[in-house]
Amino acid sequence: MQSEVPVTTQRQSPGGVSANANSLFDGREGDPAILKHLANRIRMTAMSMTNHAHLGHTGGDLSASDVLAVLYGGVLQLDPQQPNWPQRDRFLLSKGHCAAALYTALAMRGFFETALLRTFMDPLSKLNGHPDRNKLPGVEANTGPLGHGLPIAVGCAIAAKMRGETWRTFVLTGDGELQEGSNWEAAMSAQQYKLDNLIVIVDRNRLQQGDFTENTIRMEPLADKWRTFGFAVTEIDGHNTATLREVLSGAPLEVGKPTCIIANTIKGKGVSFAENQPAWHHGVPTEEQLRKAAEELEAEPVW
Amino acid sequence: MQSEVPVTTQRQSPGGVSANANSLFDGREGDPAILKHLANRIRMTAMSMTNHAHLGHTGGDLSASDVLAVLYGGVLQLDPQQPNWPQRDRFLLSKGHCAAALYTALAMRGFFETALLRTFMDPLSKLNGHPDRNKLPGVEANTGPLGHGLPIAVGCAIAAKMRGETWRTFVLTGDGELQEGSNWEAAMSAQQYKLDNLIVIVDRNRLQQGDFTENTIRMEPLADKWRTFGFAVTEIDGHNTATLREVLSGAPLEVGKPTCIIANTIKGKGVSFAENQPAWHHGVPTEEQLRKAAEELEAEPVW
Amino acid sequence: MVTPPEIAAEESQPSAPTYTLGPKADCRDAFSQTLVELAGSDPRVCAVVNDSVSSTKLKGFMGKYPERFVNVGIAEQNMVGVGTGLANGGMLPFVCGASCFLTARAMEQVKVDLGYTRSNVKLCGMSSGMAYGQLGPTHHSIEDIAWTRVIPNLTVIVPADAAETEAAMRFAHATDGPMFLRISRVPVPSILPKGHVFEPGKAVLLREGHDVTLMANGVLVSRALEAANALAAMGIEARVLNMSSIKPFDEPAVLAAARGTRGIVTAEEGLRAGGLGGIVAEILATKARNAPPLRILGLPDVFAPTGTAEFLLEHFGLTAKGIVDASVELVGSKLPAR
Amino acid sequence: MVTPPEIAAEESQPSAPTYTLGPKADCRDAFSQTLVELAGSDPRVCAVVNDSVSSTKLKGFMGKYPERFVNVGIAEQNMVGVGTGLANGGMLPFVCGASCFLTARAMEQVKVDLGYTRSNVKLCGMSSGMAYGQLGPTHHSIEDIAWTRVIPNLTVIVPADAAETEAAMRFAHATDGPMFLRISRVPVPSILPKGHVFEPGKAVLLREGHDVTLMANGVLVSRALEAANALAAMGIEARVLNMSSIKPFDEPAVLAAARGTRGIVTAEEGLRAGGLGGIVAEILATKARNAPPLRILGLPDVFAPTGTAEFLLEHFGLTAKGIVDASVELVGSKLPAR
Ligand SMILES: Cc1ncc(C[n+]2csc(CCOP(=O)(O)OP(=O)(O)O)c2C)c(N)n1
Ligand SMILES: Cc1ncc(C[n+]2csc(CCOP(=O)(O)OP(=O)(O)O)c2C)c(N)n1
Ligand SMILES: [Mg+2]
Ligand SMILES: [Mg+2]
Repeated sequence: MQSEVPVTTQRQSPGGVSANANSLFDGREGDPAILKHLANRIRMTAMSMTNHAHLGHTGGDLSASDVLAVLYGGVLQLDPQQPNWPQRDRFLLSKGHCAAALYTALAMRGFFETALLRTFMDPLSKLNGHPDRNKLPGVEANTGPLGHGLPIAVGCAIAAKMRGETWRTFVLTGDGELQEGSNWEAAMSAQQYKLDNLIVIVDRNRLQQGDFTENTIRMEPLADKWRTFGFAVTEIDGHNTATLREVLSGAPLEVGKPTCIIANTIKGKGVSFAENQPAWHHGVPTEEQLRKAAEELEAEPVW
Repeated sequence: MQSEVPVTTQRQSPGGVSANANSLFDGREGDPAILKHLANRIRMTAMSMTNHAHLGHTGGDLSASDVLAVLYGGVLQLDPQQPNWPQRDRFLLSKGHCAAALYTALAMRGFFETALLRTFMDPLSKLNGHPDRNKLPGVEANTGPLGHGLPIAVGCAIAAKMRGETWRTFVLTGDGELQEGSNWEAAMSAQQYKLDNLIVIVDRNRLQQGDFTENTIRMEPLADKWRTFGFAVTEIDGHNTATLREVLSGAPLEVGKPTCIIANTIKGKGVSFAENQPAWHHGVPTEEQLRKAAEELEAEPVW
Repeated sequence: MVTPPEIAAEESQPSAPTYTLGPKADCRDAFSQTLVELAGSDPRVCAVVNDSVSSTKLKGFMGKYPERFVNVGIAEQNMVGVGTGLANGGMLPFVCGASCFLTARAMEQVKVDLGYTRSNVKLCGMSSGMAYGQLGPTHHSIEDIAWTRVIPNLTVIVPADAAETEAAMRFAHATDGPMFLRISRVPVPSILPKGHVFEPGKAVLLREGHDVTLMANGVLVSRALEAANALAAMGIEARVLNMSSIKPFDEPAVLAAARGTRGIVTAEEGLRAGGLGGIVAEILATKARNAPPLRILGLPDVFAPTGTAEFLLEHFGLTAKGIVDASVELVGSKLPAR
Repeated sequence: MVTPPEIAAEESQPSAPTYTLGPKADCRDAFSQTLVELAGSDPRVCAVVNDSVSSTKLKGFMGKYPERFVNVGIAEQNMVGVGTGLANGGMLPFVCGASCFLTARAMEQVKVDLGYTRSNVKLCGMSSGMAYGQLGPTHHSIEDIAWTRVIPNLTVIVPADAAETEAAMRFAHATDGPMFLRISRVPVPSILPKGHVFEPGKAVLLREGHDVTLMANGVLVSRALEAANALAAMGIEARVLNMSSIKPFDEPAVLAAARGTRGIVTAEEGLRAGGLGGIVAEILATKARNAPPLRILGLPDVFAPTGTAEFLLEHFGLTAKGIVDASVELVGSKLPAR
């Protein structure tokens, strides 16, 4: 497979239906401050869901929320009315344990009722602890075991090239997750097939399940790792919605190469007691902590 | 596991028994020319074995023969009389498809009768198409599926550190083999545990099964890949027995870091019609071709 | 049970074999030719390989449809993931590699990305069973059926010959959902007619008989037919069923065999535990009343010694003779004692 | 079959339960405590984890023996490979991670580096079955028994409670060869006495009875005992066997059940196909004469919906009630009709 369809910035948008019908993302997402507030609503909702389920992955939800707000708040070409619109951009949450944040972003974009979020992990709920595309519109891949997203994303990006289509594929991975070798297999194939329609975002929060990444398995020099695997790489502040929006909209960084965006983040971002605390990987907030979080985030859950 | 036993050049040698009893490696292996001849005997034997079995992996046998001759011809501290001597150096042939070359080196070192080589892949033979440690003394790991050797070697090297012992672990991988992600998982853990008693040798013959590596999945910049994964790296001529001996004896390249030696080789080395020919990955020589090879290699099989 | 038209009429009476054994062929040729044909008529069809262009016999495909051919290198996890993404992106991928590596190395991807996700990806496990012979147990896939058949949503097919390989490929192409096809490289005699159509969950009746039922798939089917001939000469009429459809499985065919014959012998190129024989045992033990005895032919709980595929099949009694012996043991010889 | 001394004498007569259910415990605690103890007396004992220090409950081990604790990060293939190398280097590694990832992600390493190589490595598959509940099918290991039991040379053990977990760990430590221990996180009542000794290939008789045999392992054993109580109240005497030793397996115990009781019910936290029920079916179908009917309780061929472990066990009828119902269906109620 060596066909080369140039990725242009002129991409198709979903025919007919407004992309943002029923969406909480209401067209003002160009404003980084509004995006920031929407990100905080994702945070607050995800924490409320974790509190509801007594289970979840708070730290990683919070570190990824700005990326999700920026993606679903405008960067991704999607049509919630036609979740399987063939030319949609693909977003894959490889760090599937942060399903609560993804579900919230999908609901905010209008893929389903926000009320559904209240069923997180309930018996027979469509909102499993890890995303299931057979249950919910908008979910692209059933993730949960780490290291599955990037290989699938590579397949999506190759498919777009094969079909001569210009949609892009975004995949969000954890940083600890990159210890899985499957990612490096996928990275090598992405560069070989010159997948400049593939954008990997690494949620570089420097923590994994049990400890800091560098205490567990050192990931640095992470940007150089990706470069030697053939990616165009940039490192940005993963909580700066303006930068995120600019870089994600503008990707690829380089024609003919897959893009890797290392989003430097803080695990537990925005909630003082959770920030940078290993235990908040899967910490569950109490009612009290929820109130504190709402204050600090200046946000209410979207449900 | 953070214990740090310094790797010194003063290593134990097998107690009592001469390491080279029954060995075709007879003590003159310091001489690079003699090592070269021994390497060519490995080549000639491996080709004869492939011819005998009508099956085998000629190209990779030939590219790896100098490395094997240098390792078994003096670098490895081993005792063929006590194949399980706890303090022996470990050598793992991760590219297990080149079993014929390994078997020959083991026989030459005296682990078993060279006559056994004539049973390569025969019914019920101990010489399977890929090495089986339960059948043959001297084999450290049952390899064949690519990407298994390095993780096991990391375990060996950690074991030595845990036990406070100074033996070293060497592992020979293919270059195409490095497309397996398990290698990069292992590489990350090797740097984390500061395994300066681990030496990875990459048989960089630039060919894999179906094509050149760079036409299949580009491996360059390979040395930099290893560097970003925390290894001390050097690139050498994998057919220069003097260099090989010097570098392999002297490893680690750097205290506190695992070593990667990229041995630039030619697949099919030494046999004109096989050199650099993708088809000779598993080409089987005819009688005629065997004669030609013997002439060019100026060597006879050891059996 | 699929009853081919030619023998439907005579189904109930023991008969001379309707299917005779034709010339031997390597099923990989039918596989690759069919894939090229499917790609010709369906632009979604694409192939994914792991540096296995020649062992999957896909040189022709690669030459004809280079833009729909993906070689991910030596990376089976990625191979299955890429297949999943291709399906998500609207393509119809056939993911092809040695069965031993495809199943074992990518087991979690097969479970999650295919089974759980229900991706429309077709896995083609090549050179399965002990086809790699002397290359040894690392290259054998004697557990692949036991492993894959317990993955929910995954269809599992073990074609018996070239015609059925083609039929299975066409079925895989036409039917949505994840599938595993197990394709040998051991040359097998042709059995089924050109144009044979694969029906999921249906045993293919190859020969009628009321003394013993022989159930086999893959490389063992022709051997079961040979065994039936030999048994006939001994006065034992064997029903021969090709159990190519491992999942879904033809439960009624097993229950019919339990009612209509005095013993059942299964034969497969894999472990005795958990495979075809295991499925039949589960059905008999849980659903049949007064089931006749079952003999499961396959590998005991060991890795194979060194030897060619042919040698190993012989070594483990996976031969016509092995099937005959097991049948005689079960239902006794009808020949007068000498 | 291991007959505990207390009930050996009365084995042949149906009796009140000898084993009563004690307080609930998480088997992971027994696992980690035992590992610390073993490490105290044997300097070869070491642990390998995949960023799973807390889920394997190995914080204590790590604190006490940091130099014998290896965290390879999130990398299951490497984890099993590293275990193999540690064994080669003279250590005795316990390789511990969530069963779903350990088995599926490292299946080829388990097959080749452990089974084929016969490495002295102990795999501890933690939080197995559906223990991860709402985290969903990606985190369930409902196929791990079907998968691992077909790997030659691999011993497979599913302890029923804390005491048996400790016993299995001690057995694993004392016995050379590769093993897979499946350790749940679902709290289970204590059943076996402290100091219980694990015997490979032996069913543990927990209660005698001649109407129906209940065979269970892991989380299902206490439920089988509860079921036996309920059945006794209905006039049905159940023999209860703890089949913790999946491989080797106690074939004579199955044949004795086939002879001595009128029905067999198996119950396991996994798929109905290929697991404990599958093994029993294989034995019955191939070795038993006039076997009584078998009911296999487990998951049908589906991935679980969302729900807690407890909810899912209930959902799939893996409860005392489910076992009672299946038993009554098989052997009928002895209670007079109202
Ligand atoms: C294959 C696999 N192994 C282990 C786990 C268990 N696990 C869930 S989350 C996690 C840590 C992930 O860390 P990271 O990727 O850095 O994610 P984040 O910090 O964003 O939460 C682990 C080990 C898993 N989900 N999949
Ligand atoms: C996991 C796995 N996938 C595929 C193969 C089939 N295979 C055997 S050798 C080979 C090529 C290896 O190339 P390389 O590592 O460069 O070895 P060399 O060139 O030294 O022979 C392949 C793909 C295998 N043995 N293992
Ligand atoms: Mg992280
Ligand atoms: Mg090579």
